[in-house]
Amino acid sequence: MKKKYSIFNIVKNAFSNNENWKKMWRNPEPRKFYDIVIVGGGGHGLGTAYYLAKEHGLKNIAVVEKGWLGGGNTGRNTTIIRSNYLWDESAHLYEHSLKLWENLSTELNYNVMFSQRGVLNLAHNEHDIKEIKRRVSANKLNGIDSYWADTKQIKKLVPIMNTENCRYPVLGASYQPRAGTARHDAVAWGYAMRADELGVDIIQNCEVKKIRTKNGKVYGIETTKGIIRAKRVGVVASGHTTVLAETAGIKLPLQSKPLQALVSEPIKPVINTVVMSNAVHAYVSQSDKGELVIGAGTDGYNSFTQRGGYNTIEDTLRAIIELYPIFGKMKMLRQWGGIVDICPDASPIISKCEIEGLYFNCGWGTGGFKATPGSANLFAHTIAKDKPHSINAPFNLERFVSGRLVDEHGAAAVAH
Amino acid sequence: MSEHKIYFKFDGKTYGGNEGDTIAAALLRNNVKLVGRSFKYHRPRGIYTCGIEEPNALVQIINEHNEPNVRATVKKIYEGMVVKSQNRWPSLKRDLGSINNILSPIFSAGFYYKTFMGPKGFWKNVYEPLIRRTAGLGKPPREFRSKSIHLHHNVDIVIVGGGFSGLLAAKKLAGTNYDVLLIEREDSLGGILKNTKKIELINDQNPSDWIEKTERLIQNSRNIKVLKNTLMTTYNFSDHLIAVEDKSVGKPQDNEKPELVLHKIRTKQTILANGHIERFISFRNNDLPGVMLAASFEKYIQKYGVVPEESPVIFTNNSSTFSLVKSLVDLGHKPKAYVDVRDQKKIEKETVELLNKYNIPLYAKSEIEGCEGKNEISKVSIRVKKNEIIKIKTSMLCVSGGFNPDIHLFTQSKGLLKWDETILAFKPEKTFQNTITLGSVSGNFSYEKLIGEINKKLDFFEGINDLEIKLNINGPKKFQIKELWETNHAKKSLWSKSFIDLQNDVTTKDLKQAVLEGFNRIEHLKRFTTNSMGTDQGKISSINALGIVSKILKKSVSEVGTTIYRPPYAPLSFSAIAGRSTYEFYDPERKTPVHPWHVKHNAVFEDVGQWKRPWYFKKHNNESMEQAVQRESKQVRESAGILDGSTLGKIEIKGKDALAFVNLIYTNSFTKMKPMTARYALMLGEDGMVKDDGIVCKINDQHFLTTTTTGGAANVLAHMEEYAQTEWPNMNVYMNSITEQFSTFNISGPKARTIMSRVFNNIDFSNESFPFMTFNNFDYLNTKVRILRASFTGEPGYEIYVSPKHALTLWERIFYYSKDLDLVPYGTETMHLLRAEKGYIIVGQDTDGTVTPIDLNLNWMIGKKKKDFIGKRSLTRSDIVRSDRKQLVGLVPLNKAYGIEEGQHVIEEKNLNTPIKKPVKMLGHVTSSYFSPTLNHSVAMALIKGGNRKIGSQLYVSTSDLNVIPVEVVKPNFIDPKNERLIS
Amino acid sequence: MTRTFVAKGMEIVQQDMQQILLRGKGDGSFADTVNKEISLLPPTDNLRMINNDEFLFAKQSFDQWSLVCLKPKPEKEIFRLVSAFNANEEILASDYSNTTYFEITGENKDHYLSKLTHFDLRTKKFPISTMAQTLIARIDCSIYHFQDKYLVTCHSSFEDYFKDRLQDAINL
Amino acid sequence: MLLINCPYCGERDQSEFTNGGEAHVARPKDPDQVNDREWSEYVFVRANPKGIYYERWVHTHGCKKWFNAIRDTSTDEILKIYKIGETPPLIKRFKNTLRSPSGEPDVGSGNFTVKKP
Ligand SMILES: Cc1cc2nc3c(=O)[nH]c(=O)nc-3n(C[C@H](O)[C@H](O)[C@H](O)COP(=O)(O)OP(=O)(O)OC[C@H]3O[C@@H](n4cnc5c(N)ncnc54)[C@H](O)[C@@H]3O)c2cc1C
Ligand SMILES: NC(=O)c1ccc[n+]([C@@H]2O[C@H](COP(=O)([O-])OP(=O)(O)OC[C@H]3O[C@@H](n4cnc5c(N)ncnc54)[C@H](O)[C@@H]3O)[C@@H](O)[C@H]2O)c1
Ligand SMILES: Cc1cc2nc3c(=O)[nH]c(=O)nc-3n(C[C@H](O)[C@H](O)[C@H](O)COP(=O)(O)O)c2cc1C
Ligand SMILES: [Zn+2]
Repeated sequence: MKKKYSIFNIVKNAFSNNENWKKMWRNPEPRKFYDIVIVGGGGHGLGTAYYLAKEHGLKNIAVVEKGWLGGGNTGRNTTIIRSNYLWDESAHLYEHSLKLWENLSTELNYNVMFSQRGVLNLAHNEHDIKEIKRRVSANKLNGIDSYWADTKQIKKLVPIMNTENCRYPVLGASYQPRAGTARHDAVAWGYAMRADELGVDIIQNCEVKKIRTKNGKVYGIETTKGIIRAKRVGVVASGHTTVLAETAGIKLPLQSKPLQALVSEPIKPVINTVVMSNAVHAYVSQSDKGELVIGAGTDGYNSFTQRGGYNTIEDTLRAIIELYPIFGKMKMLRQWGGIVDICPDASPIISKCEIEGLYFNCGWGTGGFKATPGSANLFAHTIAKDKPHSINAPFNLERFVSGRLVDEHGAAAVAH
Repeated sequence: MSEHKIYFKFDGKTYGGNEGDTIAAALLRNNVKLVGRSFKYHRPRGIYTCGIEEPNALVQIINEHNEPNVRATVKKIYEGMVVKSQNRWPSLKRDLGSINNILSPIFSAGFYYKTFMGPKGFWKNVYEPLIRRTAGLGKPPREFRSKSIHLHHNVDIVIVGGGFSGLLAAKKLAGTNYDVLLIEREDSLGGILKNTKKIELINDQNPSDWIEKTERLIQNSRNIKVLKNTLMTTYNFSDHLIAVEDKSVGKPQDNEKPELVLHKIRTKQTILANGHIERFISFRNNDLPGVMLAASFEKYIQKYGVVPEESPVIFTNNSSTFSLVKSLVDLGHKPKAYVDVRDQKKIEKETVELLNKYNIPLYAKSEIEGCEGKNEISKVSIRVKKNEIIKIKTSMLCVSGGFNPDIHLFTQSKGLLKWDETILAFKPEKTFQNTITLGSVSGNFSYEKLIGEINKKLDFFEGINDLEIKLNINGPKKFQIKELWETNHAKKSLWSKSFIDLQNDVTTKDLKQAVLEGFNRIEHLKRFTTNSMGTDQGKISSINALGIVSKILKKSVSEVGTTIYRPPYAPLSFSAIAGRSTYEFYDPERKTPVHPWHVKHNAVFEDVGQWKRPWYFKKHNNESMEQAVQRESKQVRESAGILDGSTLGKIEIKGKDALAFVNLIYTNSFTKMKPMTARYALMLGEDGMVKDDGIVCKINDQHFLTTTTTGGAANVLAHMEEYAQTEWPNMNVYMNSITEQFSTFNISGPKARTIMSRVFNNIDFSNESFPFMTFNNFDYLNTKVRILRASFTGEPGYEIYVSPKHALTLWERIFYYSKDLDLVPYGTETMHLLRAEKGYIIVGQDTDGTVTPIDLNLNWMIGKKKKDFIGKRSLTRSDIVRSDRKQLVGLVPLNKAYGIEEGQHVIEEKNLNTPIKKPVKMLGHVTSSYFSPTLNHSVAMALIKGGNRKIGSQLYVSTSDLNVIPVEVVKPNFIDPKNERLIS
Repeated sequence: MTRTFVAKGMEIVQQDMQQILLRGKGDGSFADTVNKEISLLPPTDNLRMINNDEFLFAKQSFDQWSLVCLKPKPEKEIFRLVSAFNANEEILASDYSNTTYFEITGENKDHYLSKLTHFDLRTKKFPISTMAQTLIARIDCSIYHFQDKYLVTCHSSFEDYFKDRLQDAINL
Repeated sequence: MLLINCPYCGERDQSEFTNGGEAHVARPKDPDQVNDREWSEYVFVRANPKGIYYERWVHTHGCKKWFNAIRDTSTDEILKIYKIGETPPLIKRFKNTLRSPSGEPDVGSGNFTVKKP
């Protein structure tokens, strides 16, 4: 690794008035031909390029990004990372990712501030309890650190939570101590820097307009910077994936919806655990800078506008101050949206398709940040070997035809 | 000024201020300049502005539940207010954190990402906790339940800003047929007219008289409503606006009253007349207390009657500072120096004359190189001709770097901007919604042109008034400016800093470094340096940053572009956004008509959707839930029990095509079914998965009554309506939800029939005249009841449907008649237990959206002859017909003393090696499990892979502490498998 | 039970009324069936309501009407009407009496309701003798606009919540 | 916050409505006649264009009626509302990149608000 960051290097730079820092990545013009083009410069896309170069020794790779690196959902998510998913397929996928997270800062020599402060998923009714206990049991048997926490334990972790005196009291939670958050931008930058170092061309401000195919095979891409030929194309464009797929004649079972988040003004630390609640819809964590990072539910209509309805923000904050009455005096600093691509079974697609050399990594919906290293790693494998890894094999496109879904909605239907 | 002094505390010391003072005005009145410490380097900070754009003077209000990060420049004082400075320890003057300032060359942009990585475990245990300790500005607030309310408005026109342009617009609209709402964030109208000396006379009156007269005219017009102390924060899509009104300006908060009112506004047209924000210029130590924006300084004089300093130094690059000089000299004060970067020839003659008249030294073509001082400025360095530096002693420096039209709201509305080279600022170019911009927000910095602009832009409104305004303007008529974002430091030092974002401690050096490292996009720069990410969102700094960055990148400012502006305009209270629909009003509690009886009889309730349902009834205070459920269950099987089933969804379906419709909606076939009979029915989604279940009663082929699960009621009706309206619009079928029109009681148990015969003594309940799964309507007392013979417990049972008005009476009568029959009221938990003993499923508990009727062994419910029903086609897909899918089975522990836990998994392994390293193969999970008082052991249902073939075999169920329980797989029907009792 | 909430320039009285929800095509046969029983023709314009002393009759959408008995009738009479309407096989009539009814009067009623609903109550948008189905205090309600009052109805299981919200809006 | 003009009730706040996804997706007349792939497309695949989108809404907290709308998903502008059963009107794709606030411009994400020099 060429660019070695350390405290010594920082001090050295400090003495030269911070005027000698090197560029983290080049700004190349696209070549005419690449062996592999990755469309989408989010965490998943940059990571894929990195693992293709690093683990599969491949060269002549480009990442094509229409805006700026990490400006998609990677740069606008609430950064919750956990692996306590219900079904075996998902649990293996997200646990694979979590293991990579645990070593990511060292691997990239870039501090992605992965903070294993634990995640609580609250239960507010009998139905939640049953569902969560089932998930905890499945996690345990899958070797994932997952526990049932009762109200007393919750109170200990999050003393400011109002567990009793509310409309839907908190009856318990699942708790995963190894789960947590990470600094989203650093993930994109870290992967970009290391991919660039391994020779990957990262091309920003270059929108892919069309995926070209010839006789059932990928031929290349048309971009705002001209045509780029490629043997293999991996599409990792989150909310925009269907738009691209359609240009190759492929229909994906995805819907793009706004998902909103907000931050409060910064305050001294008050909440050291990530808390999520489905029934009372809101999730919250406090960043290392001090602001509360709060996530909402998806807005119920398709949109590409990176903003959603105001009513969603209102509902989210109703839930927040219901659960944490001390936040009544907090203020919303900024509110934004991202466009998430949602699959009918709330699970992702990491798959080949009927066109040779064309691969999709999408459908991460509201929860793909946590999968960034794992998904990138497996997608790289799938592209390099033209065959899925056993972990991502279940997340194929065929499942919608055969009916073998990985339905992570959980028990969406309500009892009685 | 007012004689009445108001006393408040700042950092423990008592100060007096005037009524109407903000905290900042009052502190300046008392000559207090140091009010806080900066975020990262803990540098001393003072009051930089006189309004909402303030980046520095953030304080904590102790007596308002510890409210953090309050702008001292906005919040007004009141008697007894307790204010504290933030982000310092142990005290504001001596803050330990300021050691960070010494280390600052190391804390350069992106510092965190490059270190703290090893050794292993150090990040989690050492570094992160340390970093977290330095996080945040203010301390957390204290618990508090707000009474802030919402107020909705539907109007034709909203005017944002009651400044000069806003007032003129309102004047034009007064008395027209438009409903107009004028929103002003300050406590008075007038804006720039009140804050500066820029205008001498309006129609020969002095500005405050003109404002008063105009305001009266507006208030008297029946069509305009004025809201003061109200800040427009959000401009949503479809001209939906959010404004927040402060109800406790200048007085302590009353916890029984709304402290804020959130105005939610729908309008047809939005007139933005919200003015401009002054900019600064970066120079060495431009963050020291004592540096203040020039217009803010003037506002303290004009609006608050506070002169922060009688002889400040003024530093400008534009024509606007004339009026500050005028304000000072009119009071007999005299600026120490007037520093203008422009050439002497370019400086407006009015200004030069005024300076000459009062003998104020003018340094033309000069700039402030930097300033010195410990906790506040003591002297400033001026670079005059030929790079010569002179130093002047002063305690205050007023800076004006030009003005930015306040485009925040305009860009929230998704309007487009354009860089204007004459004012060196972004201004609105193209609207996206029904937006009109007026005055300085539109980039019009000339009073003369203002009237013309307003007349032109508002011309299309009907019946509008003519405006005739004559202005006498003080000083230069035309706004002129020379580009300057940062001045040069005299010498290079590792520690010298000129700030760009004062709140987040971002220096111009950080910007340069970020570009060096390749962050040459403005959005990257923002995130890497945190520029404009503070609570002020870069109100005074973000455009300056663009100026500096564009110079480094050698691009035009347009090419660099702005970062995106997001709501809210200024930090907006969570509790105002939430309004009253929280705390006790978070979600309605729906109650059945019998609810009071349940309460009286010690029911413990369960939340099912919004409904409160009895979960179990405590016989005495010490009875546990388990005991109660065992008792209730036993009693139902031995004598009789009654359940309040009123929450079940009920739908009435009618029409010529009703039969065809229900045949498509449910899996079952209803064609051959006889009138006045009932059938248990399943509903699938198009994916073939079980969605809901219920009982369908057929009155005749045109008329059906169906029930749904409690939680599913709304969805099922919506599902039916969707298909009826959009898929089969030609079918003649209508449906009404009658959930709330009928209360439902389920009576079951061996004595149920006796009870029924006593209560309804004119009805024959014999099997012959009232067989299982039939129903009928009967007159009862003064009303009608419908009785259905059905059961969810496996005992003989009846469902009674009665008008809610009579429900409680009937319920009580049933008990009255059952005194000697041991009738027990039971709740949902006992209901669950009893049905589990019979192997009846609960949708949502034994199914989870991934289960087909085949998986549940409910193939008999599928109308084989039906050509189609919703979900049918999906049942033949390859994965759905696999025989190794998960199927519903029963489980019985081999050792009857063991209880099986719900949610645990069925496995083949005898032992679990803990800790579990390798995933254990799971066959499926336990969906329901109860201890059966009748059988005296646990009975459970589970969905397991290839379950049907495993009947009779032995498997294991995990426990929550990772042990295993051996179980036998059985058919899920534990009691009365032949249904003899059920139909007896 | 008649319960009253009073505030400055506004009064809310809870009333006992009855209601029938009608679905159908609204064609001649529909009108005949209805007219025969109550001597009122169903309004044909969407959202239009007509009333006499006894009944309020409103068209809620193209295939739905609500018939409110402004003066309580014996329950038997409602049952009779429901079955008489249902005798027409193209009409679905359901007894909807178990609904909560509030009459709101006074010149401040709009201001007061605007604390609870986004609905545009301005007469130019919500003329007299029309009705609307909308959200008040986040629950589904119908509002009928009379000359000098609103009649607001909601499902009765929300009654307690609704009353608490009304009282709260008065207090604040 | 959209303002949606229900064809039966008039203009109402978005919070009264529920979106029903793509419009004009006909359920196969005879499901047994379509193959697994075609059926899965009917069940799971819906158009998801960036731009002109034919969609359905239902007035959940009002008249409970379904209707169709044409909306530009890149701006959220509702261009047309029409009733179920009416022939879908044709809207010419309008090219107006300047207006698109979809938020992924070349330089800064604020740039869509900036007119290119
Ligand atoms: C508000 C919000 C909160 C979230 N919270 C969480 C959370 O707490 N935990 C979690 O795990 N996940 C969360 N997510 C989801 C998570 O952010 C995403 O799943 C994840 O970041 C997706 O990463 P990506 O790299 O696939 O996509 P992105 O980061 O979106 O990258 C895709 C890139 O493709 C580019 N692109 C698109 N079209 C083209 C084209 N035609 N040509 C070139 N480039 C193109 C885009 O510009 C973009 O940069 C959240 C999402 C949002 C919006
Ligand atoms: N010559 C100069 O030096 C110079 C410089 C700039 C402007 N001007 C002139 O000054 C005049 C300014 O008039 P104007 O009316 O545009 O500005 P203004 O400052 O008089 O009025 C703006 C008003 O809007 C209010 N406001 C701002 N944001 C708000 C929000 N979010 N919510 C509620 N209220 C808000 C402010 O409190 C203020 O009262 C114009 O005529 C312009 O030409 C002159
Ligand atoms: C985890 C996280 C923390 C954030 N913290 C802040 C913050 O402290 N201040 C701020 O202004 N914005 C913050 N943001 C929001 C960003 O400024 C920005 O709004 C978001 O990344 C979406 O990008 P956009 O608004 O440019 O579209 C944060 C975003 C995320 C994802
Ligand atoms: Zn409607």
